[in-house]
Amino acid sequence: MELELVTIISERFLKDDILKMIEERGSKGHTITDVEGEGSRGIRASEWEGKNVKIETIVNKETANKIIDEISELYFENYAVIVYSKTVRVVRGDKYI
Amino acid sequence: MELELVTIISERFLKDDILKMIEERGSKGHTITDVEGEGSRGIRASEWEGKNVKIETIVNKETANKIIDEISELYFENYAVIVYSKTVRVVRGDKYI
Amino acid sequence: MELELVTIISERFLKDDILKMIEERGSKGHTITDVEGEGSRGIRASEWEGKNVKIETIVNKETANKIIDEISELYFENYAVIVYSKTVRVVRGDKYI
Amino acid sequence: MDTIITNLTSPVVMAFVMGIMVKAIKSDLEFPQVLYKSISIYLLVAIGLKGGVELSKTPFSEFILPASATIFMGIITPIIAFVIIRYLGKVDLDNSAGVAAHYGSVSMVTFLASISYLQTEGLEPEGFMPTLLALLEIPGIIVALMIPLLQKSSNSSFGKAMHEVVTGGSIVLLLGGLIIGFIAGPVKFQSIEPFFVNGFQGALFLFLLELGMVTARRFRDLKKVGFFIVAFGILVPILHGFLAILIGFWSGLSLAGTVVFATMVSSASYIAAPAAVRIALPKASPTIYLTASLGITFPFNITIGIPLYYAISLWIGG
Amino acid sequence: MDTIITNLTSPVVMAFVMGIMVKAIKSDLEFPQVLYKSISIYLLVAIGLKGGVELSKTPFSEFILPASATIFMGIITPIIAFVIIRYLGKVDLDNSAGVAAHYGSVSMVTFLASISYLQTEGLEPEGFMPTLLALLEIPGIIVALMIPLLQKSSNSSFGKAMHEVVTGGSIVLLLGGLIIGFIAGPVKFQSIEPFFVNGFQGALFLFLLELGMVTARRFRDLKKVGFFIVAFGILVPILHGFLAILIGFWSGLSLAGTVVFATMVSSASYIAAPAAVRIALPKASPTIYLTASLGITFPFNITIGIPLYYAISLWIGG
Amino acid sequence: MDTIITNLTSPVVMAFVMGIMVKAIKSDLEFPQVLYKSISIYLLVAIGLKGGVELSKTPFSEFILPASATIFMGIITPIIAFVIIRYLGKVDLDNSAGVAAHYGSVSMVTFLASISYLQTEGLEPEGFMPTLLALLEIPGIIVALMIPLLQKSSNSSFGKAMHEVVTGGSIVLLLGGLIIGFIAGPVKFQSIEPFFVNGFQGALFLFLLELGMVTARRFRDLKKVGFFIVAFGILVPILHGFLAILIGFWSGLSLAGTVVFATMVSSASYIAAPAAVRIALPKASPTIYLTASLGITFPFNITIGIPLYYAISLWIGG
Ligand SMILES: Nc1ncnc2c1ncn2[C@@H]1O[C@H](COP(=O)(O)O)[C@@H](O)[C@H]1O
Ligand SMILES: Nc1ncnc2c1ncn2[C@@H]1O[C@H](COP(=O)(O)O)[C@@H](O)[C@H]1O
Ligand SMILES: Nc1ncnc2c1ncn2[C@@H]1O[C@H](COP(=O)(O)O)[C@@H](O)[C@H]1O
Ligand code: NA
Ligand code: NA
Ligand code: NA
Repeated sequence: MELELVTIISERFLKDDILKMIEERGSKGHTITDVEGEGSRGIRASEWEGKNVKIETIVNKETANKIIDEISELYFENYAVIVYSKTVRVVRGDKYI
Repeated sequence: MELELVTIISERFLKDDILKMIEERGSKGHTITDVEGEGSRGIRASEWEGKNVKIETIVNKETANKIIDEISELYFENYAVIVYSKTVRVVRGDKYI
Repeated sequence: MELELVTIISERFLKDDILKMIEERGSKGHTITDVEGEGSRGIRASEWEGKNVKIETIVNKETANKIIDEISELYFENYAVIVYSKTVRVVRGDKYI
Repeated sequence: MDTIITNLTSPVVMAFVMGIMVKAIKSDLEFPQVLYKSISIYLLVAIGLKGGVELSKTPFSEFILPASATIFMGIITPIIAFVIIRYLGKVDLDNSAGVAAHYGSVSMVTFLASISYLQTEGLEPEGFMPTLLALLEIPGIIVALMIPLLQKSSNSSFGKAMHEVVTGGSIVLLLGGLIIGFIAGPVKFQSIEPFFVNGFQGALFLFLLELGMVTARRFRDLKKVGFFIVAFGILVPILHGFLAILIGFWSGLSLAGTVVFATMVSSASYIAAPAAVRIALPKASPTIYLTASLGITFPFNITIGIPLYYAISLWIGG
Repeated sequence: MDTIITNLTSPVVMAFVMGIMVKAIKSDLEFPQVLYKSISIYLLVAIGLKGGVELSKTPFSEFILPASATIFMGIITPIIAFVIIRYLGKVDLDNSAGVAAHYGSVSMVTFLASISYLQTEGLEPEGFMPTLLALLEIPGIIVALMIPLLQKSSNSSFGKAMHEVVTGGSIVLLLGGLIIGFIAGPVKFQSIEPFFVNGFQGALFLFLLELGMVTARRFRDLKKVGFFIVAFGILVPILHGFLAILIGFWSGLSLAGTVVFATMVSSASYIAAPAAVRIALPKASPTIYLTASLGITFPFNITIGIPLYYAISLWIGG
Repeated sequence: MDTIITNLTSPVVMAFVMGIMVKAIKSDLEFPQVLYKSISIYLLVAIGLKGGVELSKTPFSEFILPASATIFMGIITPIIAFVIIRYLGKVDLDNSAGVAAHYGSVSMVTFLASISYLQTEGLEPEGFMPTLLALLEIPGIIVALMIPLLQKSSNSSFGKAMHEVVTGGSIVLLLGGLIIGFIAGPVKFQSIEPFFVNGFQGALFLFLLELGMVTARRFRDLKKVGFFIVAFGILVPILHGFLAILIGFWSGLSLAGTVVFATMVSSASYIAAPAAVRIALPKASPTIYLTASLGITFPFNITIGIPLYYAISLWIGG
């Protein structure tokens, strides 16, 4: 079964907000990794709160679009956050949707 | 060259078992990341053993299928584990197969 | 917008070199994860310097090719390093190119 | 009542309460998992070393009865716990055995809290108590995991679980420390004594702070597990503690030793047992056994149980 | 000058300088982030505990005036800082308020360095100073974050930022420690004293070594922030310190207490404030407020500021 | 034989053996990598500080000869090691130079174990030994890495490797500590002394426990490297140790100082050297140089080497 793996990389302090948001949009699970990174913005407060986080969630196409739109709208302007998605092949995919 | 990147996320204590299994099925290498996560099951013993692990291995299509089948058969019922795969472009891919 | 997500996994002490290189080739940002791994080479000095690193960067097709070529040329012979890429869907992709 | 207040205002118990508060007010404070693991390693090695040094000063004849009593309790308590939860609570086989494994084993921190508590009361238990701690850690888990084996077809991962129990990090550190302390003896121990003795209570303070935060997360599951498990998590420790007091005095332990013994026996494991149960009984629910041992029995023992066992011991044998 | 050299050759200050050097020579030395966080936890709990124990010995009447003086300074300093940076520096509203929040709050390590410094001079400040540290941490941030609220339409994340400030890790550890120390009192504190008192200066040494490395990274941004911010980061602390010396003596603090008070007031937060400002004022640039507080004011205070406040205090009230 | 048993039953050596056992029984015990790194940082800073304080009390005239002897050994030992492995062992150029770099440098923990050992024997080496440790760490690596440069076309990463050697974490911490200790002197050192001195042996205990586990992993590669490397890893240290004893006595070191000197010289680096060799000689195999230095020489020195150098020193100069 083909589903979307949505990846969000953001400043650590947005973690709880983003998790809540993706759950509300229909995500049934997620995986979090501590990462470091650099992008178009320079230093950020997270130097003190610890590193960035990468949040990955496997969802159906529709949910993926909702999450991506929401992220761009809410966080793109003020915070260091990026989002991308790709199609993956999963087994027993009904568990995720 | 196009190969499959198989990703397995599981409770930490299954790590050694899974590594042994994928090696037997033909994987020539792997990369392990410490991750945290939540899914259809709630809390698990890994709260004490440390976090989940993500195991990634680049293999050919056939090996990928064998690994995915094996994981679904052995672990899906009793343990917190998910598996998915996607196609990636690698250089000198013969090293991995 | 479709862009390439290039993933490089290497011994930790190559990190700064590789980051410098990908920036020179046109990468506008990157994300770093601490990982462990095993591949065609056995033990390496990184047992002492800490684990491997995974460097991910989203770039356009052309830059991706440049980075992949450079990695294969410079590091493949002597160091434990692998590289692969896949296409991802990003929002406001112009930020990355 | 007085002894409960003395206990509640001891720094380590207050650290535990503080940890619960921290989560209650939704603070973003997080203990690095590595710090938590490092302190565990330190505490286990320190307990082992001190126990070994003390053991090297104890005549064998003094030690044999308490050791036997410990192993006896390690065999009997998981059976009691199993019978109660399986036949009174009507819980299924796997979950019953899983919980029994936890109550047959022991919680290192509860053990330490009882020693701290007695010291503020001016009492000093036998030096070989850590050896009993090590002896009590394993048998209960083995007995409990054997129950489903006897009742249904053989389980292929029992052997793997046994290996996990016997070579698990906590038992290895404790036993390794014991052996080294025993061989080194008091004189050679001196060089490492400042590190392992002076810093001990403070490290325990930080550990309990973190454990409070972890326990608070368990509290959220209290509703899920239902009233029976909550009652079980309070009454079974009292029962086990009471039996242990009788056996403890019988084996010749001092008043302080008996209180520590009762605390140990009544406590439920939440490090060694979960790992073994996860492997041997994957169908048993962590929500049940972790909530019982960590969410109910642990805070109960730390705050009320220890002074209670002290009061009972005073009353029976003081 | 002499006092500056005494200060510069104290081990903790040298550790800070060493950290800067380590980065200057481009060494690959890295402190694990977890070690850094663990030491912070330890330092905050230790300060809290010691402060609480001391407070339990202090009569309320002795404490009330310095406490009021602290809150007063917590309200006045962010306003001063804001006015200067907004109207003299012509910096935009969000960035001005962001910087003001930092200078209204306090830096734990600067506080500790001043105590270390005074001890080498043979002076001992009041035992309740850590309580003042806790009192000073929050109000300045609240005041500063309220300024943009008054000047523009209401901000939805102000509430979230307030929760962050009040339940932030550093304040929780400090206050928790204070309360436990206060309840435990000197006798019960003894068991954990070796850990939290004897190891303290050494842990601070390692912490400053790491902080030196972090500061060195900030130095690279000095050019970006421009001359005004650099001058601001040196002159405003002197101004705040001077005011604090007057108020400190007035409130009845001893010479040593006044120096520590001045150091506290003059210092700028780089842990609690950045987190709150990031949430409440996302448009404020971390480059500006972190470079000012961590890249300029912190090293200035640690090396020159503390002996300066001491000299001024001696001159005014000695 | 007796001295070997004394050594084998010292707590730190037993910790090392315990670490090996832990892996032999396939325990799942894992030391967090961060704990390992944090203890390294602590040990290096502590050695540096103590060495610096002692150095500040030593007249220059007493120090100059041992220092010269150290640098001399740092130059001569990699050449000896290279000649043996290249021409006797017929190993290729890169691997020979790589191994030589390891045997020209020094192992901090072996150094510490020899001091521990002597203290149980009631002997105290010169206070400036840590300075010699720092002096010996670098030259051997430089000499060894220059050999392939002389024998083949110039290598572009030699400069990078040199920078790595000179600014590597271990040397920076050691030297930084030395300088700070030297400037601070005994009086100012007192504030941080409890942390860096009292806890030292205990931290070393934990470090060796972990190092035992790492070494056990190396044992698996013993077969791969072949008999010659195993013999090399035992005989070359004895040879280097013997030479160092002669030179040590000649330079005026005491009996204890000479034993420590011999241990240092005979030991093989497994932290600074691997990093440099990985950069300068990427074709050299880590399996060979790490197995030799960490899998053979390190355990040999810790268990048998140190008492042996002591016996020889007693025999020659006692
Ligand atoms: N081109 C990119 N490739 C991979 N990761 C990126 C890229 N750009 C930004 N990131 C990650 O996203 C975070 C926020 O990016 P930014 O908002 O551009 O500062 C960075 O800290 C990186 O972890
Ligand atoms: N939809 C999902 N997207 C990403 N990761 C997931 C998802 N569901 C589960 N996981 C990961 O897989 C682990 C096991 O999942 P589960 O078996 O559903 O509890 C979780 O702890 C997560 O790390
Ligand atoms: N087939 C593979 N799949 C995933 N990761 C791999 C694979 N092969 C190698 N790696 C990673 O790349 C690193 C270097 O590989 P190598 O150069 O083959 O030793 C390893 O340590 C792994 O982290
Ligand atoms: Na029990
Ligand atoms: Na301030
Ligand atoms: Na050597």
